[in-house]
Amino acid sequence: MAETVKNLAMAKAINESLRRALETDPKVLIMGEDVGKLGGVFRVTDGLQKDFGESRVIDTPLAESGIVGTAIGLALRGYRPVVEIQFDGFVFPAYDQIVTQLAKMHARSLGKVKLPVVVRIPYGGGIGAVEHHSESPEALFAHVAGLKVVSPSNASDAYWMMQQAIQSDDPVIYFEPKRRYWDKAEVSTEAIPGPLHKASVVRDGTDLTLAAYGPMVKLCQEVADAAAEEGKSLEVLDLRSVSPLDFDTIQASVEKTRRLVVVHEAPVFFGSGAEIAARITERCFYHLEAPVLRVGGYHAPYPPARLEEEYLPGLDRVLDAVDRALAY
Amino acid sequence: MAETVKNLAMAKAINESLRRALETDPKVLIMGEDVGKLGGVFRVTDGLQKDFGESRVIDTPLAESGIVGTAIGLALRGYRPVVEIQFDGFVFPAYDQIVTQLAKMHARSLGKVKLPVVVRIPYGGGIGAVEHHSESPEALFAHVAGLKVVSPSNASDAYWMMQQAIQSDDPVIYFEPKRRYWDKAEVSTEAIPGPLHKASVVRDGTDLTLAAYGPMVKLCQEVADAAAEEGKSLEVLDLRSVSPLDFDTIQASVEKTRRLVVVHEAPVFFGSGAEIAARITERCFYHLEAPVLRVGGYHAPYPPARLEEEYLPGLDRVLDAVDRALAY
Amino acid sequence: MTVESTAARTPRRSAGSKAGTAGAKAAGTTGTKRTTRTTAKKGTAAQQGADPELVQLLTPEGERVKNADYDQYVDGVTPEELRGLYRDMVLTRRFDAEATALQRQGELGLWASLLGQEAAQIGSGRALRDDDYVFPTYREHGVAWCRGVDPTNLLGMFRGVNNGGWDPNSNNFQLYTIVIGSQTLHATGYAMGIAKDGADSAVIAYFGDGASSQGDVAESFTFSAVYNAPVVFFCQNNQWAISEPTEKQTRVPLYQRAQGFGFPGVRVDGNDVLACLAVTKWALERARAGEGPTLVEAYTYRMGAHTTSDDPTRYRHDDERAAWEAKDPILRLRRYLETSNHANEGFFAELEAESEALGKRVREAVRAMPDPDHFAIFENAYADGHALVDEERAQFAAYQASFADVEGGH
Amino acid sequence: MTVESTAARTPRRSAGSKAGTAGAKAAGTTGTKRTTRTTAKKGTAAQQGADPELVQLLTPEGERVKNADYDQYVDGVTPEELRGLYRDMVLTRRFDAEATALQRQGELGLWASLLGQEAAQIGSGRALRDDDYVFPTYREHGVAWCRGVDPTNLLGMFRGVNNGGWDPNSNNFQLYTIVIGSQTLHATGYAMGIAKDGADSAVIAYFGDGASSQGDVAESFTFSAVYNAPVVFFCQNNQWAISEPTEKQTRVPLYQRAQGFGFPGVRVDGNDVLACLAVTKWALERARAGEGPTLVEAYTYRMGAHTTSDDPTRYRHDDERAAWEAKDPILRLRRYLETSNHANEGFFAELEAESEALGKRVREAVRAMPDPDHFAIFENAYADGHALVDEERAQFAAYQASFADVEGGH
Ligand SMILES: Cc1ncc(C[n+]2csc(CCOP(=O)(O)OP(=O)(O)O)c2C)c(N)n1
Ligand SMILES: Cc1ncc(C[n+]2csc(CCOP(=O)(O)OP(=O)(O)O)c2C)c(N)n1
Ligand SMILES: [Mg+2]
Ligand SMILES: [Mg+2]
Repeated sequence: MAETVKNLAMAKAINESLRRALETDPKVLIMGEDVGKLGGVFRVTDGLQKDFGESRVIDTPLAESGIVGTAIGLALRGYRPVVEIQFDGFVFPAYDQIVTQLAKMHARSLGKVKLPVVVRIPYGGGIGAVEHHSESPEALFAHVAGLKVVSPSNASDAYWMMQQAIQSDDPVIYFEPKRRYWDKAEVSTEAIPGPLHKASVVRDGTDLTLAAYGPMVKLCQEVADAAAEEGKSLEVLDLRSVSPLDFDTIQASVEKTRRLVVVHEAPVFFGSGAEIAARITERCFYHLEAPVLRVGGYHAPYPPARLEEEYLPGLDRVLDAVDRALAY
Repeated sequence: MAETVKNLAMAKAINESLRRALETDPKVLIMGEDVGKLGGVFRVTDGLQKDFGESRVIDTPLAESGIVGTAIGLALRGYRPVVEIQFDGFVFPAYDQIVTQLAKMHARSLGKVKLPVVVRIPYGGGIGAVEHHSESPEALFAHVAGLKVVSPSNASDAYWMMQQAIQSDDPVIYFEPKRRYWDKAEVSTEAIPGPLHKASVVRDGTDLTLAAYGPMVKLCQEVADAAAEEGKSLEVLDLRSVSPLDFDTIQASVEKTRRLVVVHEAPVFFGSGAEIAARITERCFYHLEAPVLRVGGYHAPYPPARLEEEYLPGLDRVLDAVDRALAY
Repeated sequence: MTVESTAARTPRRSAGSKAGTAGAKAAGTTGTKRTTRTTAKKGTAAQQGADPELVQLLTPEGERVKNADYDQYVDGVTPEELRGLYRDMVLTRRFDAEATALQRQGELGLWASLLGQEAAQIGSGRALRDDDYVFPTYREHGVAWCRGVDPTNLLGMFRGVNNGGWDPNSNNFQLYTIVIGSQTLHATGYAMGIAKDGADSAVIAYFGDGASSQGDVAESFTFSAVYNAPVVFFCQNNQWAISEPTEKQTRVPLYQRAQGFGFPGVRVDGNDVLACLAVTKWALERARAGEGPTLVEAYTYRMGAHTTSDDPTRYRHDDERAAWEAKDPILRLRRYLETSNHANEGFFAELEAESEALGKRVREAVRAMPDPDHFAIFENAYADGHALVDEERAQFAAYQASFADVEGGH
Repeated sequence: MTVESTAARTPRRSAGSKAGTAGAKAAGTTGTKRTTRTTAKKGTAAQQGADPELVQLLTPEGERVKNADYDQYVDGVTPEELRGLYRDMVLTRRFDAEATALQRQGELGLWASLLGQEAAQIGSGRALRDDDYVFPTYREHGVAWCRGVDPTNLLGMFRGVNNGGWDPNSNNFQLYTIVIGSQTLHATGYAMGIAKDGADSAVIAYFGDGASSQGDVAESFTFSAVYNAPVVFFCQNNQWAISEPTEKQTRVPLYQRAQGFGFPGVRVDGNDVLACLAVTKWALERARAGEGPTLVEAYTYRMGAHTTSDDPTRYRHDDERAAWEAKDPILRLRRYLETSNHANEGFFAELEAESEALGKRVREAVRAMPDPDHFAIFENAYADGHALVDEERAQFAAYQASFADVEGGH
C-alpha cells in the first residue's frame, strides 16, 4: 500500500478492502452471483477475480441458500468466505441457512466451531429500482442471536468495517447502503479504526439527538444543517452497528440533549427504532423530555420507484419529527 | 353441531375449528408434513384426512418452501389452504415464500389477487424439546407488511381465531403455543367472537398492566394472582394479535394503571415488547410513571431443554419486573 | 389500446373434464424415451448448440425438417397461422426494441429485453389455450403478447409506477416474478388446484437457466411429480444468467434434470418457433391427459444485455453473439414463409407498417402514464385492512395537508 | 469412556495430494452406466424391495453373491474385519436399544433409533478414512461409532443438556443437524475447501428419503456438480419420513435423482453391510480421484418408530415391518460368518458380554451427566462477545444473586 490516503467512492473503498483481505489472508474467499468477470452488479468486486483467480473469487450458481450453506462448509474447513447477496430482497432464500445454521453453529458446538463468514448485502432504496431491490431487512437479522449486523455510512467506515468484519470470528451481516456507493470520502489505509460496534458522534449538538446508520446518516446531517439555520442544535449519531447497538453512546448523548429521534429506511413497526426507543427510555427515563420518536418506512411493501420519495424518510419528515419532539 | 359448548384442549379446539372449516367451505384445504394419517405430530389434524380425503387434507413432501409456495398457487386458483409448519424452527426454509410472495402479492397485483392462506406454526418452549422445537419467531413476521400475525392463549380463542383466520382474505400467521395445547377450556361453537385483532382485558387491575399473548398469558394471570397476595392489583391483557397490535386497548389500560410490563418468550432484543414500549411511550408519555419494562428471552440461541426454565420468563422474573416498575 | 391477437384462440374450457388423447399418450412415451440418455461427463453437452437431442422442425436456413414425434403437433398449422406466428415475433421484437429505446430516453428505469427469445416465447405461448395459466418470470413479453396482455401494461413496473400492472386473472397471465424461481411453485400449486377441480386446463411456468439452480425450482419438480400436476416447466436456456454461463449452473444439459424427478424432459431449438409450438403442445396434452409434468428446455440465446443496466462486453465475446445471429428466429421463419410461398411482399410491408404503429402507440402510452397517487403506498397492503396502516395513512394525510396549509397560507 | 474401534483405520492423510486410481476410474464408468435407466412411470420402482438395480453382495440368507463391479472393493476384507463389522453393528444396536430404554426411563427427552439401519451406517462409516469428514443428520449413531465419537456424547442433546456435545473436528464428525437437508450444503462447501486445499480427502453427507425433497439438497447437488466437489451423498432411504412413505417424496427411485445433475447415482442394499462398504468405497475413490460427487441410496428400513415420540401404528402395518425383519442386517452377516466359518461361538459369546458392558456403561454415564450451569445460556452465543449478551449476563447474575441473598437471609 503505497498511498495511505485516497479519495474513494464507497463501492471502491469496499473493493479495496476486499482486495487487501485477499492479499493478506489466503483463507479469504469472495463468493456470489456475478462477482467474477462482471465484478458484481455494483462493481464492488471489480478486478478481484482477474487478480486472485477463480478459486478465490467464485461465481456461484444462482441459489442463495447454496451460497451461504457452502460458505458455512468452507468456513468449517478453515476458510473465511465473504459472500455477496446481489440485492436485499434476495437474501431470504438464504434466511434459513443464516438464522439457523450460520447464527447458531458456534453455540451449538459449545464454542468448538467458529464461522467467520461475512454476508454482504447492498440494501435500501432511493435508486429508482424495481421491486425487491430497495428493502432494508436489518431488523430481521438483528433479532437473531449469533449474528452481528453492521452498516457503514461512508467510504472510510466501509473500508475499515469490512476489514474488521472479515477478521471477526463471528458471522457478520454487512449491509451496504447502495445509494451511498458513489459518495466519495477520504480513506486512509493506515488509520487505526475504533471498535466495529461503536457508534460515533458525527456532529455535536445540545437540543436533540438524531440517531441513524447507513444511508440515513447523511440525511440526518443535512437535517442538522437545516435545523441549525432555524437555531436548533442537533447532535447526530452514526450508529454503525445494529447488533449490538451501542446504547452507551446513545445514552450519553440523550442524557445531554434529552430528546431522541431515530431514523431508518426500514419500516418503523418492529424496526431498529423500536428497540432503541424501548431501551433508551428505560435507561434515560428521567432525562427524556419527549418520547423517542421514530422516522422510517411505513407498514406497507416497499413501493414502486415513483413513490419511494414519499415512502422514505426525507428532510422534511425528519424535521417534522424533530419539531414534534421539541414541542414536548 | 349438536353441542354448543364443549370442554376442549386447545389442540382439539383447533382440530374442531379446522373440521368446521372443511365442512362449511369446500375450498378449504389442509396441507403439511404428516397432517394426514398421523394427524400431525401434535394430533391437531387428527381424523381430518380420514373424513375429508387425501385431496383436501394433504400430506406434502418434506419441503417447507414448497408447501407455502404451492399453497400460494392453490390460493390463486381459489382455494383457502391452511398450512402446517411442523415446528417453529422449521419455518425458515419457507421464509422467502412467506415474506416475498405471500405477504406482497396482494399489493403487487394492486389488489387483484387475494391470498387467503393460513400458516399454522406450533411455537414456543417449555416442553423439553430438542433444538429448533421451542422458538418464538413472531417478530420476524410482524415486521413484514402484508402479513397478519396472531396467537391464541386458550382453547376458545384458538377455535374462533382459526375460524376468523381462515375467513380472512389476508395471509395469517397463526402461532399455536404448543405448551398450551393440552390446556382445556370451555369452547362455545356458537359464540359470536370479537374482532380477530382486538386485545382483551382478561383481568382488571389498577397498579400496573401486564401485556402478553399466546403461552405467556397464563403465566401473567398467575403473576397477577401472586401479586394480589402482596396487595398489588395487576391488569392483564391478552393481546391475541401481534400484527396489527391493538394499541388502543393497551393505551386505555396504561392510562389507567400508568405502568406496563410486556412479557413474551421471544428474545427481548427487537421483539414485540420493543414495538409496544416505543409506541405506548409515545402515546402515553405523560401518563407513564415508569418506563415500559420487558421480560422475554435473552439474546442467545434457545438453550437446551435443561436450561429452558432459566431462559424463559417465569413467575419470579415477571414479578421482579413488576417490582422494578412499581419502584419508580 | 387492445392487443391484436393473431392465432386462433380456443374457447375457455376451465370447467371441462379431463380426457386423455391417444396422441398425447403416444407422445408421452416418446418423451420418456427422449430423456433416457445420461451424461455424467463434465461440461460437454451443456454448451453444445448442435445437440443431437435438440428437437428442430425448421433449420436456421428456413428448411422444414421432418420429425416423426412432433410433426403431428404442427401438421394442422395453416399458412395464415404461420404468418400469425411471424407477425407475433416481429411485433414482439418491435415492442421490445421500443421499450429499450424508452429506457435510454429515461421513460423507463430499466428494461429486460427478450431479443433473440421470440421463437421460444411465441411458440410456447401460442400452444396454450385461454383456460391455461401462465406463470412468467420477468422477460416473457412475447408470452404476454400471446395472452392478450396489453404490452404497455408490462412497462409499468419498469417505469416504476407499479409492481405489476395487470390483473393476472384477466388473461390467465400471472404478474412478473422477480425473485428467481419462486413462481414455479405457484405454478405447481395452481396446477394442483386444476387437478382438484377435475378441469383439463394446464399451467406453464417460465424460468431461466440460472433459475434452474434455485431450491424452489427443484421443490416444484418434486411437488408436481408427486401430485402429478398438469404443469409444463418451460426453461428458456438463453446461455446466460447475467454474467454467468450455463456451466456455472449445471454440468449436463438442463432438460435431463427432469428424469431424476420422474418426468420427461426434452430440449427444443428455442429459436425455432414451430418446434417450440409442437413440443409445448405435446407437453400440454400430456398435462391435460393426466400424465403430469414435463420439462421443456428451449435452447436459445440472450442476444442483448441482461437488462439495460448490464454491460455484457465485460464477460462475453461478440463472436458468440454473431454465431447466434445466424440462427435468428424471425429470419428463419421468414425464409420458410418465402420459399414456401406462404407470404408475399404485401404481407411483409403491411407488417412493417403495423410494427411502426405499434412502436408509436407504445411510446405515446408510456409518456402519458401518470405517476401514482401518493396514497397508493398504503393501498392494497392488506385485503381486509390493518389498524396500523390506517393510522399511518392518516398521519401521512395530515403531514401532506400541513404542506398544503403552508403553501395555501403563502 | 473410549470407543472400542474395530476395523483398521487408515492413517490421516488430509495433506496428501490428489491421485486417481485405475480402479476408481473403472468403477466411475460402471456407476455411470448404472444410472442410465429412466422410469417416468408413477410409484413403481420407488416402493419395490427387489429392484434389479440394487447392489447386493450378501443375500438376506447370508449368501455371498458375486458382483463384477463392486467385489474389488471388498476382496481384501479379512475375516477379522468382517467380525469387526459384525461387532460394530451389534454394539451399535445395543447402544441404540439402551438409549431407547433410557428415554422410557425419563433419562432422555427423546431418542431417534437407528434400528434396522446398522448395515447402511457401519458399511459406509467403515469405508471412510480418518481424514474424511462426515456430515450426519440426527440418526447416524452407527457412523458416529465408526468415527470414534464417544456414544454417550450423542446423548447430550437428547437428554437436553446441550445441542451437540462433541467437537466436530476431533473425529471429523460434524454435529447432528436437525433442520432437514441443511447439512448437505455444509458438506458440499467443506468438500469445495478440500479441493481448494489440493487434498485428497473426501466428505460424506447423510440424509434421508424425506430430506431428498428439500431445496437445500438439490442445491447441494448443483454446487457439488458444478465445482466437482469430492462429496458422497449418502441417502438412507428407510422408506419413511415420520408418517410419510417414500411415494410422498418421489415417484421414481431416489438414486436416479443424481443423473439429472450430472453425476452417478447408485442404489445399494442398505441392509447388506458388505455392499454398503463396497459402494461407499467406490464413491469415495471417485471423489478422491477428482471425479466429483456421487449419490448412494441405501435401501433400508426404519424398524422402529421415527423417534420415541412417534406412534407408527397410526400409519403403517406390522406386516411391512415383519417382511423387513427377514432382511435384518445383523442376522445376515451372522449367517455368513457362521457358514463361512469366519467366527466361532466364542466370538459371539464374548461380543454378547461386551455388549452388556457397553449398555451398562452408557446407562451409568447418562445418569451421571450433570445439568449445565445456568450461565451456559450466555456462553458461546458469540465467539468475539456481544455487548448485549454481556449486559444480559450481568443482569441475570444479579437476579440470581438476589435469590441467594434472600435464601441466605432466611
Ligand atoms: C433470488 C434471486 N437472486 C438473484 C436475483 C438477481 N438476478 C436477476 S436476474 C438474474 C439472472 C437470471 O438468469 P436466468 O434464470 O438464466 O434468466 P435470464 O435473465 O437469463 O432470462 C439474477 C441473478 C434475483 N432476481 N432473484
Ligand atoms: C426443515 C425441517 N422440516 C421438518 C422437520 C421435522 N422432521 C424431523 S424428521 C422428519 C422426517 C425426516 O425423514 P427422512 O429425511 O426420511 O429421515 P429419517 O427420519 O427417516 O431418518 C421431519 C419431517 C425438520 N426436522 N426439519
Ligand atoms: Mg438465462
Ligand atoms: Mg426416512
